[in-house]
Amino acid sequence: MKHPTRRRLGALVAAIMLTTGLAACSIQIESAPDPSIPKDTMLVAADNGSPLFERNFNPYMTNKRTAAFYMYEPLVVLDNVTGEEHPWLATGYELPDPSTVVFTIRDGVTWSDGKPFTPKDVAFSFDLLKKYPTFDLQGIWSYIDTVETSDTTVTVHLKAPDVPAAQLIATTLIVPEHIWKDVPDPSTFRNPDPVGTGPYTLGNFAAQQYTIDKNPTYWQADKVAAEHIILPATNTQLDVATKGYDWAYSFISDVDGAWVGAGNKNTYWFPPGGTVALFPNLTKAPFNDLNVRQGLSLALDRKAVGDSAAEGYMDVAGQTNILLPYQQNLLDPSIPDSGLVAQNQQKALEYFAQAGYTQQGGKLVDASGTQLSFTITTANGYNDWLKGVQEVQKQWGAIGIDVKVASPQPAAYQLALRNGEYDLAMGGTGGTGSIFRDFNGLLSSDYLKPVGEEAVFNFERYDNPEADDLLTQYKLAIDPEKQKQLGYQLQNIVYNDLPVFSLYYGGSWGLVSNAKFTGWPSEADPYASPKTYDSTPLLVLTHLKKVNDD
Amino acid sequence: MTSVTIAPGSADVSAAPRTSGSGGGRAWGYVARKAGLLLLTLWAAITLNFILPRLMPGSPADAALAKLAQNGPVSDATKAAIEAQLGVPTGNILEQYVAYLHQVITLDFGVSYTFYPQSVSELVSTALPYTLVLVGVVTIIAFVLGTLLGVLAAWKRGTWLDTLPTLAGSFASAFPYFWTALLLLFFAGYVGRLFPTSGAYGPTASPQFTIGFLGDAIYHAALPALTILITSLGGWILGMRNTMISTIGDDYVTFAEANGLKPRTVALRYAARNAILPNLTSFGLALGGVVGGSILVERVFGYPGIGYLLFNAVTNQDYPLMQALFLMITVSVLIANFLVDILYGVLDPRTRR
Amino acid sequence: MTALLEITDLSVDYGEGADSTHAVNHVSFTLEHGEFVGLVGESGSGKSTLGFAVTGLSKPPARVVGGRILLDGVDIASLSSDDLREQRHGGIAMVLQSGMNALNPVRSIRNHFVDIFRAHGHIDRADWGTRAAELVAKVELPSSVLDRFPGELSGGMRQRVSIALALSLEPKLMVFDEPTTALDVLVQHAVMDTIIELQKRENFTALLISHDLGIVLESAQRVLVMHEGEIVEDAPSRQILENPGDDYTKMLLSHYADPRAEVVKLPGFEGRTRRAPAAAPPTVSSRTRRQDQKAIVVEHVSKVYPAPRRGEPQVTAVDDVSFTLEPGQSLALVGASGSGKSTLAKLITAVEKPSAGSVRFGDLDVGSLRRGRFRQLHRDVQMVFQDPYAALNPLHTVEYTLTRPVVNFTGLKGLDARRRVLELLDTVGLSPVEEFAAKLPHQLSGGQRQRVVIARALASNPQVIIADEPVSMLDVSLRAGVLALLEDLRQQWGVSLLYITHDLLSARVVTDNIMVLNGGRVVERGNTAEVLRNPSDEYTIRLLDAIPNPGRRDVA
Amino acid sequence: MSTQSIPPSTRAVRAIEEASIAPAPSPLKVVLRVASTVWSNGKARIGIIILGLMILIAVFAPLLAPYGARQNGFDRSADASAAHWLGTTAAGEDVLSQLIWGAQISIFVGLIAGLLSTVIAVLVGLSWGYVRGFGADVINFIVNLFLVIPGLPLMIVIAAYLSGGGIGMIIVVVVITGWAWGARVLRSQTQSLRSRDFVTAAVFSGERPFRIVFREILPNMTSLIVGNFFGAATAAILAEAGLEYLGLGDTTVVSWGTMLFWAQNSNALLTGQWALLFAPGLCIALLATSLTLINFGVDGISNPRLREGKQR
Repeated sequence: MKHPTRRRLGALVAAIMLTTGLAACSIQIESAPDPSIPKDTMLVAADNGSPLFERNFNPYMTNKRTAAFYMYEPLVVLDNVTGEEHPWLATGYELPDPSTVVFTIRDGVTWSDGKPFTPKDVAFSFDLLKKYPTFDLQGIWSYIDTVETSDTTVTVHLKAPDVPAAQLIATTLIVPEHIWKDVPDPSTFRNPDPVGTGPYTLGNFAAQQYTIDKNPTYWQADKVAAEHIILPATNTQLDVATKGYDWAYSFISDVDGAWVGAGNKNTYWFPPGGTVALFPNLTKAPFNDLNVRQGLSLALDRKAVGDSAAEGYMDVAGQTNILLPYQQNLLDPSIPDSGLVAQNQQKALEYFAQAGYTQQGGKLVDASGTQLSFTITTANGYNDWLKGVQEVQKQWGAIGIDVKVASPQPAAYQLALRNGEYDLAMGGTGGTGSIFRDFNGLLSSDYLKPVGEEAVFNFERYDNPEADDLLTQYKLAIDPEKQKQLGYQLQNIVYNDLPVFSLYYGGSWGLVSNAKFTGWPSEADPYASPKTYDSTPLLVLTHLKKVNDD
Repeated sequence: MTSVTIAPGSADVSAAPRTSGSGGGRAWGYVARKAGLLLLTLWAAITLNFILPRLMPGSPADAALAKLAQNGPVSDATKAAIEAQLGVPTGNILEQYVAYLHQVITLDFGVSYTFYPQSVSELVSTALPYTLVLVGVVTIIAFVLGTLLGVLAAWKRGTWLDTLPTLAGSFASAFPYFWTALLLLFFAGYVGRLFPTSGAYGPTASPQFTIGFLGDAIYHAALPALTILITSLGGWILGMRNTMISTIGDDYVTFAEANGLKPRTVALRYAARNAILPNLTSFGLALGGVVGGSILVERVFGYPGIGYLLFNAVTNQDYPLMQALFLMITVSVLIANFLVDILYGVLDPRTRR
Repeated sequence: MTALLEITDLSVDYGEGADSTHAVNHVSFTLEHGEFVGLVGESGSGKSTLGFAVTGLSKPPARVVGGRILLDGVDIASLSSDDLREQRHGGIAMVLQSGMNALNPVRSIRNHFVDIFRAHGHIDRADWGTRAAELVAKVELPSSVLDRFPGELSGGMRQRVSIALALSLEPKLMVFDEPTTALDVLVQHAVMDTIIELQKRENFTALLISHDLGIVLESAQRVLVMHEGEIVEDAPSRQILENPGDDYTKMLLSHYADPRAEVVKLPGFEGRTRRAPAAAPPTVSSRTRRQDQKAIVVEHVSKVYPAPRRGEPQVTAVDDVSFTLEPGQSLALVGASGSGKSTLAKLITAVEKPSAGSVRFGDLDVGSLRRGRFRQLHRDVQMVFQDPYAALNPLHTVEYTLTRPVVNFTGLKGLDARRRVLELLDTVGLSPVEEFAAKLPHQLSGGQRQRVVIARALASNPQVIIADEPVSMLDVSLRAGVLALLEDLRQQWGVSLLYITHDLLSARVVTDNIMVLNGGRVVERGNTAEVLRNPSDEYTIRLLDAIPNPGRRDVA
Repeated sequence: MSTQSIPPSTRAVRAIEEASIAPAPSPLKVVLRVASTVWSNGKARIGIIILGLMILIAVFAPLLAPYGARQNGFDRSADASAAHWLGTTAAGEDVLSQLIWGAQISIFVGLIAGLLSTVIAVLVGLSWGYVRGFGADVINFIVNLFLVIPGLPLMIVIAAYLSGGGIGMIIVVVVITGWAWGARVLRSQTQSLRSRDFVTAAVFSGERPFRIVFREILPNMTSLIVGNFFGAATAAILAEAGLEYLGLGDTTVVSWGTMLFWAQNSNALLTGQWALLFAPGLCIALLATSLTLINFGVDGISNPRLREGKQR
């Protein structure tokens, strides 16, 4: 070895050039479904293990297996994309007065062990939630006073007039009394062998994958197309794209290339599932000044923010707290441009001028010459939010505002938000499927807490008697048209008073394959959210059709 | 004068002959000393584990709420429900500490915030075997293989048997664990489709002691194992090569050569046998690094071990799980170090003095 | 009768190409069967390199570049490594200089023997145990050592074991490379005796490599004198002793004398007698004698160290020692290693605190001196260290090393300090002074370094110098110069000298009084010449006997 | 070397001309000597060249990078092209530009964290080497604790708690977990040095303990300290990348670690953008390798047996 050094260096350079050369060409991943999975079986990325599955089908626990949603059903399925209610175990409900809800229970429904389903099961389930408050994640017992049953109905008496509460109560999952009454401690019961009314029953369970089989005695068994569903415990995006999944709920970068491009008749639909917004702290200057809020709002290019955050797959959100286009019928038509606020830096600066801020040397300064400066708080690890915030930072920076970004861990972020200890914070609003709940949480002074105390809603600490009055009227309004009109007024408050800056819609990332099953919810047929958890999958699973071989 | 002369009252310990004493008693003394140190270190690690989370801001329930709030606002009732489910620690710091110590001793770490109602011990005990076997077996393979290659490199110093493993080893050991893992995952898993890309065994299998299952498990562990092997092998090669080069220069190696011992005997029983001792200590200390690396590896391969669980716990702010896992990892490494110390004692007669 | 070993025109180089140095330069000699030959030379003479070349153990960067090494007519240099390995049974064996480190610390002694037996297969497996026991018996060790590990044996025992191991090869030629150098005086003597006995009994040919002409002349029949890579003299021992041919041999020989003799003459001390210091020409620049000289008074001092290990007795290093070092006096403290002499030095310099008794320097209670007050003592009491290689920080120039005490003790600064430093260098005979001032320790020879160490000790203008084996690490030819310097300092400057040594000859030439320490106790004290000439304690006699003395043995 | 004894001088002290008095040489020489020893090692030379190139790239990033690090608006997830040699990210940023800018953070964190943990290691190691008795036992225990506690899990746990601290937090975490090894090595070296005669001699020269530590002992550990620095920097670079990859660092800055984090997050493999995953990893590996290679040379200073040269 005469010049070992030189030769080694040469080899190193060659290796680097080779790898850089390889890097230049990209590799297209192809989907290759496992041929051992039959055509009547669906592969779904709905449930993630930790990384292994725990056999927990208790529908009231947060860590239940997702398929519990396919086994236990509510009285009414509420679709949060359209806001539509679908009668389910109840054929319907009515409110004789704003404090009473009467559910008519569907007849002919049986539990998967063959026992009949009765109103008693409903009352038992409600009682269970009362006895074990940890199960009452929706907090229905903060509205319910008493529950009565008859042969065909369940009557719920509310503590106070509250029409929208009916919907909340109706979405409670129902369990069989004849099994659960013998469970010694339901609060830790993992319900390993679930018995429900739903379209599927548990098949093989293993720690890395389980299957559910079609319930042959399901009350609308004729509508259920898939005989089996396989739910693996690990569903990385690479897995989803390469292994022939039929349904997944996940954001995928470059979805056209990576998911649709992978073949297998893949398509996607990303309807809005809520609004991602910036909450200004209204107890603090300068955010308590509407002119500043107007200035900030007009300085935003919401389209660019949404594109940064969701790679252009989600639409810009209107300043109305309404999800478009699927809730178009609820939108006040008098609001210009469907509530979309276009960027207008000139006008923004005019508003700032009214608030006493002028541009000097590229900086937006107050009378004393101090630059307008604040921090946006977002949660660490929420990467789409972070991307969006960075874009906001850039845009506001462009008109001379000094914007800093803080991204504490989710716990600390949540605490800051609830305690009102922030300048501006990213957050989600709306998307519950209920107009009342969407606005109540955002505007109601019931939730108002001083800075330093934890608020559960109304983090921006909005206090407006006009809004409170509208919300109170809403609770009493049984008539849908009346509700709609109240909704219009609430939208106008959000649009004009800017308690929050809507940015873009948070997506419901539905990835589906039409290779084996068709009839997925889509832009053309938006009958339900494409998400794989909660009760909306019931809508989807009873809507799909098998692809015919011929 | 022919008798062996020993300076009387010598303060020079090394020159004085040792009275035979009870070799067994000394050996037990050594073990007892190391065990005492182990217990003390365990206590310190356990206490550190107690203190750390209490130095930090934010309560566990807030973390859980933050997760829910991503989907929409959270009501008071929900918050109360979650807090009740989780069981937030109470009492003053001392009471908490006593309760905590009791928990540790009884291996009861409460329930996981993220995977309620699973208990932390349950989660840890399902995950631990995978990591122990994966990391344990691979590390031992890497150590043995690396040491042998290091011996060879030092013995054949200056030849390609030295240059190649040394350079390749130092380059590979500079690879970030997760990067190696990603490359292997992509090329051997997705493009080549040679190995499974996730999990510890086939999707429908369940753990049991059959040849079939073990084969399946080994097949699934192949890529994670290869990653750890690639990234840790270099360190052992270099470490052994360097100490071996030093021992080759020692007098007893020259003397062994002068006595005409076979080269293999000189290389293995004289040079390597002594060179391995300092490396053994490094082995114990490096275990922590390998376990750390395995966190990244398990994350990439979705391998259901401690590392993946820790990653889950951290991203979910699952404090009880996080604490228990950190403790488990630390305790495992401490015990492994203790075993290495004992092995050292067996291999080096000087420690028995 | 043909020679056993025939070396012709052997050259060994270090390094390659232009950087190479000739360590062994065209050397030729022969060894006959059963001969005991000594190879003597100072450090750097190439004697060890030659030893390694002869045994076929040369390692890079050393290379045999020419010549032949014929053992029984076979050229060792041309053997393949396998053949070379096989010839080691019944061929050439070697005992290394640092015998203590020549044993594998993790293998029992028995296994060392087994390894050799297995490698050469010359002993039946059934006889391994008995043969090994036989071999250790030959070097006067009990067979129980076979089950020990090297760390459990003393240095002397380990060296004996390595001799036994070499012996187990049944060699025709044994090369001993400084076999006793690292051992304590008394042990050295015993091991050498064993080697001589063995050679007579086993009748192998022995080549003893040593820096010590005394040891070589005592044991060898014939002596090869090596100097700068060449053999300058090859003659029977008696002839070397009585009629040395080469100047270099003569110079070496001139440094040997019997401390028991009536008059001791060493180079640099010619014409001086201990009784008449005034007659000697001054060798150091004069300084004004310090008026307020103080004595060091040591009274009933003991030093006990805690037990090195639990369950073992504590170690008494110094046991009830009292003496006074008067101003201008010189006192020798002699004893074998472990006798407590170095501990005593530490106690006097406040490096250690006595367990009992007191050490005083004038009014200063040294024993209770606090760490921060050391300067008070060190202004007047300075130390010269044993190993000049270790006593100088390799990163500092001579100037820096000397400037520090000058600045710290005399308060001189800048150019004044530098002038003082150069004076000091001149005082210890290192000139041109500016050149030496700029040097780093590795650019100096051992003797020059020791002079720098002495200059540093003088920087504070001290009253007392404690010299701890100041010449034991130096080549014989350099010793006298350093000793003469110390002696002159004492005479000219009135510095009192505490001279710690195991070397009775040097104690004889530089000190007035002597104390012999054994096991921490003073066993004999008095006028140096008188004590050495008429020793009364058995330990003193043993020490005297252990000194290699070319004239002591009847050379064959 | 003369074999003749040097006779003691009888000369009187000569007058010393003022002109001949020159200041003593600077300790810079020591550093230069170390540097040249390192450079003489072939492997180390490669390492120095790679490291040097990377530092140059980091320093001149504003000139070299075709676009800004955060500049977006290009096609998303585009393949390599003339405009974007390594393609673009899912956020529409130029990968090559990010790679070049990212060098700044990775090198900065590596060097600063390496430096800080070395400083702590030196301080602890030196004082530990000087303390005896109970104090030494306590330090010994603490150091051993930090040695055996697995670093990355500890880092992850600390980082999980100390969120949002960004680069500073990462440096702190890496330093907390990275100083112990160096402290141990330097302590044993300190102990061995302080028992050397030249240290005792310095006491006899009237030197204060502070000066003994910093002028006598410390300079003799230069190679160990330098070696420890490169080792710690390597570990820091890898740890930073690991933490950022897990999303525990500041994901808003552009570094090689966060590039990998975003690549993983936007599934660069899936979109075929594997240059985005490959290139930052390779850069991290090269940077870490360069430091490891330099340490081959540094090892040679403290252990001459390891110096280059054919043996056997």
